[in-house]
Amino acid sequence: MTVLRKVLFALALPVVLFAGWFWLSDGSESFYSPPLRTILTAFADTWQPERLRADVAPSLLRLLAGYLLAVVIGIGLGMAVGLNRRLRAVLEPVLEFFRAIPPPVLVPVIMLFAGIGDGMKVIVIVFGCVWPILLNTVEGVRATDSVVLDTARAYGVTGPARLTRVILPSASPQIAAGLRQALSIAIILMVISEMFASSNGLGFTIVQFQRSFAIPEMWSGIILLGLLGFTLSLLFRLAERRALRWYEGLRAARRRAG
Amino acid sequence: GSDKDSSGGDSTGSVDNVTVGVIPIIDVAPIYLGQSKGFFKSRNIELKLESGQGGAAIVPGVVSNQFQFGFSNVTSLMIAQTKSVPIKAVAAGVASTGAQGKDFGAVVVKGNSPIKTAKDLSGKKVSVNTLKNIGDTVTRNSVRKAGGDDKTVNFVEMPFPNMQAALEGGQIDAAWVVEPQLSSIKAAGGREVASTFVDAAPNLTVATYFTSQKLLADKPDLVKRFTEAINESLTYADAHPDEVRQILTTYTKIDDKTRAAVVLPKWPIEINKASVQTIADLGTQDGIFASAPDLSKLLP
Amino acid sequence: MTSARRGNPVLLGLAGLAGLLLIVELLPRLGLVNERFLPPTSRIVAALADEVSTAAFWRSLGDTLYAWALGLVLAVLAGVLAGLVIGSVPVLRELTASTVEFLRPIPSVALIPLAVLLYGTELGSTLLLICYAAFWQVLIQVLYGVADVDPVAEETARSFRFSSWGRVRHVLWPTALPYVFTGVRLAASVALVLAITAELVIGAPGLGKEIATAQNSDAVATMYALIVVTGALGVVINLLTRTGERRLLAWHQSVRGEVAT
Amino acid sequence: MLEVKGLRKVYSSGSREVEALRDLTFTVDNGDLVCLVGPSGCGKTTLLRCVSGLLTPTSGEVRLGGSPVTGPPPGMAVVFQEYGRSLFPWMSVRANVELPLKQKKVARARRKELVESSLDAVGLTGTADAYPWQLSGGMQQRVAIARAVAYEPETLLMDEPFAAVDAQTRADLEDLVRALWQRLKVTVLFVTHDIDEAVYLGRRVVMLSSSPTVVQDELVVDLPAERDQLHTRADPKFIELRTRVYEQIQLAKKTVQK
Amino acid sequence: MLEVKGLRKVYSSGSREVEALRDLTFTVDNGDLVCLVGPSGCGKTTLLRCVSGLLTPTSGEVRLGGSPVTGPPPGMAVVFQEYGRSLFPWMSVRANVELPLKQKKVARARRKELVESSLDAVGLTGTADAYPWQLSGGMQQRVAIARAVAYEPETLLMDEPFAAVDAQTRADLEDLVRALWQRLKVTVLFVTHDIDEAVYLGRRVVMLSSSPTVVQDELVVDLPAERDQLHTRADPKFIELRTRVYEQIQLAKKTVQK
Ligand SMILES: Nc1ncnc2c1ncn2[C@@H]1O[C@H](COP(=O)(O)OP(=O)(O)OP(=O)(O)O)[C@@H](O)[C@H]1O
Ligand SMILES: Nc1ncnc2c1ncn2[C@@H]1O[C@H](COP(=O)(O)OP(=O)(O)OP(=O)(O)O)[C@@H](O)[C@H]1O
Ligand SMILES: [Mg+2]
Ligand SMILES: [Mg+2]
Repeated sequence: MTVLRKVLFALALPVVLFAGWFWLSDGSESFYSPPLRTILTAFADTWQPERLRADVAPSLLRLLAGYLLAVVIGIGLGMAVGLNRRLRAVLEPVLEFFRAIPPPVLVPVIMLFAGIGDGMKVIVIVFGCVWPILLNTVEGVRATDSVVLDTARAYGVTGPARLTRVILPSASPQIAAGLRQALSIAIILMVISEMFASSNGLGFTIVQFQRSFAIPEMWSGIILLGLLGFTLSLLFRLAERRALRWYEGLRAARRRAG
Repeated sequence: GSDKDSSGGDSTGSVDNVTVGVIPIIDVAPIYLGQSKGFFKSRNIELKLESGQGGAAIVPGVVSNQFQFGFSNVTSLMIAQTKSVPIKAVAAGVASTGAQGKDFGAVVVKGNSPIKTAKDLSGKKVSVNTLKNIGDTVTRNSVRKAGGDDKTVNFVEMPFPNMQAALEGGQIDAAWVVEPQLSSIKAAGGREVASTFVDAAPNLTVATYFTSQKLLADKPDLVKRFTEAINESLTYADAHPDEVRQILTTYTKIDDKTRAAVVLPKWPIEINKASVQTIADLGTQDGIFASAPDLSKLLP
Repeated sequence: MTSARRGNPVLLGLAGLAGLLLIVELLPRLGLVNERFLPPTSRIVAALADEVSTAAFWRSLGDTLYAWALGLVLAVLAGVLAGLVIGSVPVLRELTASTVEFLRPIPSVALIPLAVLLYGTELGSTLLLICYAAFWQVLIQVLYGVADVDPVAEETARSFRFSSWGRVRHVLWPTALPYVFTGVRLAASVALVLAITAELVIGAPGLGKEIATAQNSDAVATMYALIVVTGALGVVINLLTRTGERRLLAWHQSVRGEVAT
Repeated sequence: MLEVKGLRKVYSSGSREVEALRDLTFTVDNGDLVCLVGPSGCGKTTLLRCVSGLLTPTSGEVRLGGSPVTGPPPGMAVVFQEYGRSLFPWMSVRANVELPLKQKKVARARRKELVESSLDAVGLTGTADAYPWQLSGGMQQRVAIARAVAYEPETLLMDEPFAAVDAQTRADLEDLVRALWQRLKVTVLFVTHDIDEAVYLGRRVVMLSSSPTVVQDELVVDLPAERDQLHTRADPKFIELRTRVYEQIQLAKKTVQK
Repeated sequence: MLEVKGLRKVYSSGSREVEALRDLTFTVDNGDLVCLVGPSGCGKTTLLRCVSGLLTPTSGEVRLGGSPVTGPPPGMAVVFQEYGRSLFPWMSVRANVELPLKQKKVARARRKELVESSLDAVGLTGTADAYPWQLSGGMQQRVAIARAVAYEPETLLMDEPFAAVDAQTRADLEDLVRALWQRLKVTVLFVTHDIDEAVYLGRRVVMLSSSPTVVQDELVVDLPAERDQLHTRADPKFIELRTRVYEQIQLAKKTVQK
């Protein structure tokens, strides 16, 4: 029952929106916004298993590698910066400096050091999606309850245990927000990274479609990106549910009044 | 923008606001020069130049009448034509110099590279600015002509400005570049292995100015005046290379040394139909087009 | 808390930046990278000096900042509003979750043709892209922030029969505020990134267009100079939000924890 | 009149299921002052939250003035056991006390008056501009009390409201509650774990058993309405009543151990 | 030996400046059990946090075993007044109690034993797997006590540790603390606002004045070491002592009103 309800809720709005799009675009003459009908046909034709293997799979691998690396760096650096005020004072301007530089502009510089292979693309992904994780980790760590910190200190919970058992869990709800943000940014950067020095990948394919005026195919690629994002976020949600069970319980205990 | 377009029919007396989407490279110097010389104004065209980064921005702009005209290479235009994008070329844009070793685009390698001729490019990694476009078409052609196997050439996509670093870093074996990067790579010891445009066809028309079929139907007069102005500009530019080099300072940031050294392209007013047909054939052969382009529908 | 000697944060921050400049100066000087691709700081600064002396630079900067500020304000307003509404009505939250997740990963760059189609190279295009990208950042932060409300605080509000607006204004909003600040900081730089990128690709006037021109012209030092300007903008923006945060979040653990002695 | 009928509450989160209340039935007349006592963890807080409409019971019902309680009824004030968390850390003490009044649309002048007088009454003169987290535990608890007092409720629910204050302050606050009750004729439901306090304050004392929780006993406190800390507590009647309550609670504890 | 010398603490945040402690001097011998009483807001918590090394005094110093306290000394356990916030919501009750032991590198088997026995001792058998936020206020407080008890500290600081439990449980816990103290010879500093409790528990009672806070009086409780709830509290000596403490506190309140 609840599963059914969930599925219903998850599908309701997308179905309405797609139906609306279908209806409104039907008979569209505009070259750049073709009817959804055409796009869907293109979708079926374009994203055959072979193409998925050749273009989507490598993209996904890079995406995963970049995301995981960003998670490690973001949380690690974020904890250090969040806990140490001096370090924060030193690093924040530098980090903000890099944060403001658009990845497309930075890619050439990254290419200087990382070449043009998968390494470069992974770095571009890391470079773009580490920020939400980093910022949220810093803020989450800073917001750790003072009584919790005092308790840890008083009972000699120091060193690694302090980080993993106290600070990290306490900041985890906000870190989760960052991880969630980073996921979709990672997808976006996967596309951007493949706009440079590339010859395969989902992003490359979409850009290629765009350039070769295969507009329905391009839209089908965008839809695929959306589906990809949706699927990944679903997985993320499951993981988050598990990891933050205590938090959801804590927050929902009162609301779930059954 | 749309609020500035030339509404109001063929009023020859009134001034038409025209926005043209161009790429801020040497190729479009004539239109800047023509603008400063007043060639457009004298035809009642108030010209505004917007620079975009290639077709992704310019073609939709022209189709939607955000731009009245655009600048694009012929391969992109032919791809658009095969996809029935409603556009039409109206004037020549830029053409190859036709001189081996002295063209504005070429395949280059590092000075100490074992690659001596286009034939050696087989099995090598070559960068082009856009895959499945004019760069790889003409490069494949040069390789074939030199007796190499073009199927084994490994093309990667990369913006022109990044190619020199990639070349020196050994990330690519050869680069298909145009000016000003070409001069700069050569100055740093790079070596040219193929004048690809020259190999492809004599006096190859590389790019043209184009407009939407709608504008062509609605305001034939405006298109005519624009074409005339462009042609005058092209002719003037071709005849006054020094002024061309000078006008570059206004819309590029090419430094003075390079500016003096770059090889300028040719700016004939004729679109060399035969050469375009050659590019069309080569592209069809390479599988760039879904179907063979119909040049009669694209070219004026 | 780190009770270490404090150190002046401004000086420390400047020291950090100076370190970065030094590294960039040394990398090419020591031959670790070719200085034609990454010129030393001194040359970048020289190019920067050339740039700032031109009127065109300031006009571009103005254009970029205008697009950035306008886009950011719109995105933040929309994000906060939507976040508070969706976050405080569970049904809405469930209904929209899948759509939000679907739309979020669509890259702004993929929307460029659409933007150009609608607005050409005018401000509208850039704004559309900025808003699209920055909106999600704020929205997600607000959603998480709203979910963070202390149940006891919420029950207090309910027991005193706060109006819906009262609950949003006095309970949800302050709780979400730290998250919102992070969201705004994220959105501010994303907006800047998008402003530059849009100008870069579409060619709308602004710093991005200048960067594109410099790139196309092989003017490496100038390009880096412009990048430095972009980065500096980021630093300044962060400074501003941090100041705002210190004022508005004085009550919050993250700020009060650092004031307390 | 407040009626609690067959109230049952089971908390179930994940695998853990706790029957906090098994079957509670009792009534509180309008203008009555009823004290609730019972062992720690027996469900007093749960009961109060059901009565205040913040928690939906598993079965049974709560009626106030004849109509069932589904959400917080108007004119009700609650002092939560977690006083610290029920104060808004982003507001000064004054704003915390004033906000419910604003929501009730009390005029500004009257609001000011109410805030001042209630803060005075709990002995917090001069701290109106401090933030809650700048106050000691007992002071925070008194702010929560002041907030309820200033609200001038018709029904007042208090959950161990004097747990964090010293003996002397506690006595003062007890007298404050009685005075308020007599002056405004509020209906008061007062949870305490101090038996003397229950007898001293209440007109009736309801004793809960340990869980599974039912009403163990009820007791009418037939002490004179005018009470004072010195004489009432020395009254033999008082001693007798508190002994009875004490015995019942001992009994409650024993029953469960079987 | 614990020595507090000329301790002064001024909180200054923004414009607000509060002199929580003016000048405190007293000593606690090793293995002594000292109760601290004083009006709400007089600085008891502040004092405890200075003693535990969690807060740096404005002037004066705290010495433990001869060396100045600059951070939490090893072998010290603290029960915080904000019991709810001092439990880690992301850990089960068991993990909360066990974590400090892990940090102390107690062997696994012994740890298990300590956790079980301490939870039993506070009457929380069977709740080890619950999360803190699934417990009632009193139960949470008892978890915090169990954590301190399981830690087997040399110094035990408790800040109103029984505020949220019912009378009967409180009596049991009082006996638990005395038993622990006698068995392990811990030094205990115990803050309470219940005068009877202070006299019943302590070997000495230190009374603080209201702020500006100084030591108002000290009292040696010369009751026999073997105490029990029924007889000790009925002892005339006990009554006399508690009256003395009561009077002193009344006095403290009065002084301030002048
Ligand atoms: N959110 C919750 N989830 C699960 N169990 C809960 C929850 N809240 C309370 N309980 C359980 O319900 C029972 C009653 O809790 P309640 O807080 O009502 O007790 P109480 O009488 O107020 O105790 P105390 O005097 O210690 O505050 C306890 O066993 C507790 O563990
Ligand atoms: N973080 C803080 N910032 C500013 N003032 C504070 C802070 N903590 C405590 N105070 C002030 O210091 C004084 C003493 O507080 P403290 O918590 O030590 O009192 P206490 O004796 O523990 O009181 P209680 O019995 O009510 O818990 C109070 O006036 C309080 O307002
Ligand atoms: Mg309770
Ligand atoms: Mg205290």
